[in-house]
Amino acid sequence: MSSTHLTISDLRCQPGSQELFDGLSISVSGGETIELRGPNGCGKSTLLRIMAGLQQPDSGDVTRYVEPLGYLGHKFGLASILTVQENLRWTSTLNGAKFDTARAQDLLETFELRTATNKLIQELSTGQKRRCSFVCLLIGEYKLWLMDEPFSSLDNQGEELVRELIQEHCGKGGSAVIASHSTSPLAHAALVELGIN
Amino acid sequence: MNFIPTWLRRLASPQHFFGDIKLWIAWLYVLGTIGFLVGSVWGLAFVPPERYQGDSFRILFVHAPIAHLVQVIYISIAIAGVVHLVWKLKMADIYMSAAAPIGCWLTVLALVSGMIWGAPTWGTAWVWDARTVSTLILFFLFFGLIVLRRVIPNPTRAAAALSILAIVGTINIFIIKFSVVWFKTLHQPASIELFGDIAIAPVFLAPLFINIASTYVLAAGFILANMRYLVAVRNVSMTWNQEWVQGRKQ
Amino acid sequence: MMELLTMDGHGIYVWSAYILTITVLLGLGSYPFIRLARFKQRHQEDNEPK
Amino acid sequence: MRYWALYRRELLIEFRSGVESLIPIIFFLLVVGTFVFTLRSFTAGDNRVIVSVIWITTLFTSLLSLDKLFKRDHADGTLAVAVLHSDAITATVVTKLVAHWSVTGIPITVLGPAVGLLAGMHIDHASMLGFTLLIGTPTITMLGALVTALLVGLGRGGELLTVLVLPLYIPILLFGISVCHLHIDSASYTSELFWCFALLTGSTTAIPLALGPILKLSQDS
Repeated sequence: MSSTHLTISDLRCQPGSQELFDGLSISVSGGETIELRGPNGCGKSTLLRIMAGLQQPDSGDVTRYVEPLGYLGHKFGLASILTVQENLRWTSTLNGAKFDTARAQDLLETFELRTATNKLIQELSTGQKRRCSFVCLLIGEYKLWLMDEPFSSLDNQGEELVRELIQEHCGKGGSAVIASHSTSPLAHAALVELGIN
Repeated sequence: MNFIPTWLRRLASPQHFFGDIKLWIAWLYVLGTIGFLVGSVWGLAFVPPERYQGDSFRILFVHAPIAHLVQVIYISIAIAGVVHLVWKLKMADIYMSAAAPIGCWLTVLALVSGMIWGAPTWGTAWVWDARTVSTLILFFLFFGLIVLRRVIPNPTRAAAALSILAIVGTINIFIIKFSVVWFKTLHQPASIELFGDIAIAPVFLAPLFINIASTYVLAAGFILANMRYLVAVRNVSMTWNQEWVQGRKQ
Repeated sequence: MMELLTMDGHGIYVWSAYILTITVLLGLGSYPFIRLARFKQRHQEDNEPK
Repeated sequence: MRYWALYRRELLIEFRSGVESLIPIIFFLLVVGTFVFTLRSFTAGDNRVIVSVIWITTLFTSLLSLDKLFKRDHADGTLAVAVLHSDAITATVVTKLVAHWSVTGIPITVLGPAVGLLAGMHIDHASMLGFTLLIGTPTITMLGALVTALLVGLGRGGELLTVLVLPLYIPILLFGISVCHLHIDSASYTSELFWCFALLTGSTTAIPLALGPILKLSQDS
């Protein structure tokens, strides 16, 4: 159950003249939720990108035991001139899985996107796009979720839904690393404070 | 990697490189300058005029070594690129950045001195043949490397991009060189071929080889001096660098 | 001596090529040192007020 | 299956963008047309000029279309998602390139000789031109994609791409044109054709494999 999903050891990152972190070590195991906290510019997004492998640290090792990773960044990762359904289909294609229409419909129902199934992404509101990117994350069956400000542009109901989903995901042996400004931390989340130095 | 001698391994660290390389640069500059002066004076004054080209062939003593050198510099950048991609060696990245502008200027020099030679010899300053074309392309490739270095803010990414462009560019240059066979041209066939017949009268060889050797030495000195500058710039925050800036250390 | 300068009418080409080569080599050789000296000076100025 | 699905996605995006994806082809026709019209006293008796014009315009057209090859995907974040699926990245890249070639390379391969015929080329010469374009356009797409990938996310436009890519296009341009010219002169063109094929196989095998890591690195900015 508590298999290791990702470890980083002795990470140093210094983009430009300002040092973000030095000697940072974190290990993420199945069932764990880690919340990164700290002021703006302390390197939360950078750390998530380094974990995902989208950015290279100056030194230190990142080992990923589960791949692919589910990454939710500031951009939604949805092709704007494709429909919701086509984007979901693309995600499952990348994972080499067969597209499960029934499950997709269920998830869209949960996120109140049922009516938007055949709408183009560019026709959706920002909140709806955010919801859609969560559906992609779920369709992708990723073990480890890396989420950068997942609650931004969501309404209270949506935020509640996402909190529940993260809890459920980690309850089933998945793990999540979340960067967030939210005043109320996630239940059961281990907090990592950044930006002390 | 025990087969690498200690002095060479020391050079991989920026601090030691910055200190150690100074003496090397001095020697390379001195040797190169002496060699180049000897070769040039010899070529100018102590060699009889060539049968067909008269006195203008004396330009070849400065043109041919440079034209040869720039190709070697480009290939060396590609080799540094491979080294950088495989071993992530920071010095390989610095080498690429240091050598590209020098290669670029020398390519311009090779093109212009070639034109000065061509004007009296061919009766035209420019001929579209494979060797002039490949040198011209080489200039664009060098220019591309410099531009690429400048536009990519992230140093890791810039180094990787530079490596890839240098490697692809080298393949490109080789293909263009091979295509010489299919271009009927005015250019004399390559005069000195490695392990082949030497088509130049022996009397001209001495100054030519002296100049080839000394331009190699000079270019090595230039590149190392440029590397030293880049090493200083990229390690601004290091203690040793600060000490050097404050004048506490030579 | 004149012969060396004019070289049968080719002198202008030969000498311009040599002068050009030497100029470029001098420039390339000195530029790294000029840049390094400028860099050092700039950082000395940066550090002085402290 | 995966390749087919990914390829369909790329084509779908091309078709959805509508008229916009036709711009390169229109550009091609416009430039070739202008050249043939202004040079008609030269092209009238000489097919070689038309061949050169069409080949060079092909290069410029590719520059125009390559600029947006990864731009859209980078802007909406789908490129990051694709890069994270490292076992599928080669499939993604290959389908993207094939799709790009389908909407620019194939039309040019067809339209090039057609325009040549209209400009007065002999049918034999025009078909040889079509054949060299068929070999040449994939090579052009590959080389262009390589450099485009190096520039992803820099927010720099075409002028940079032009300076970096055009020197790399020179070999395929020279050999492609040589084959056509030798064919027009009724001379032997086998060795040039061999080089065209060598460039085709070399670029289509090596570059798709290199693009994955390059695109991954391009996320780092």
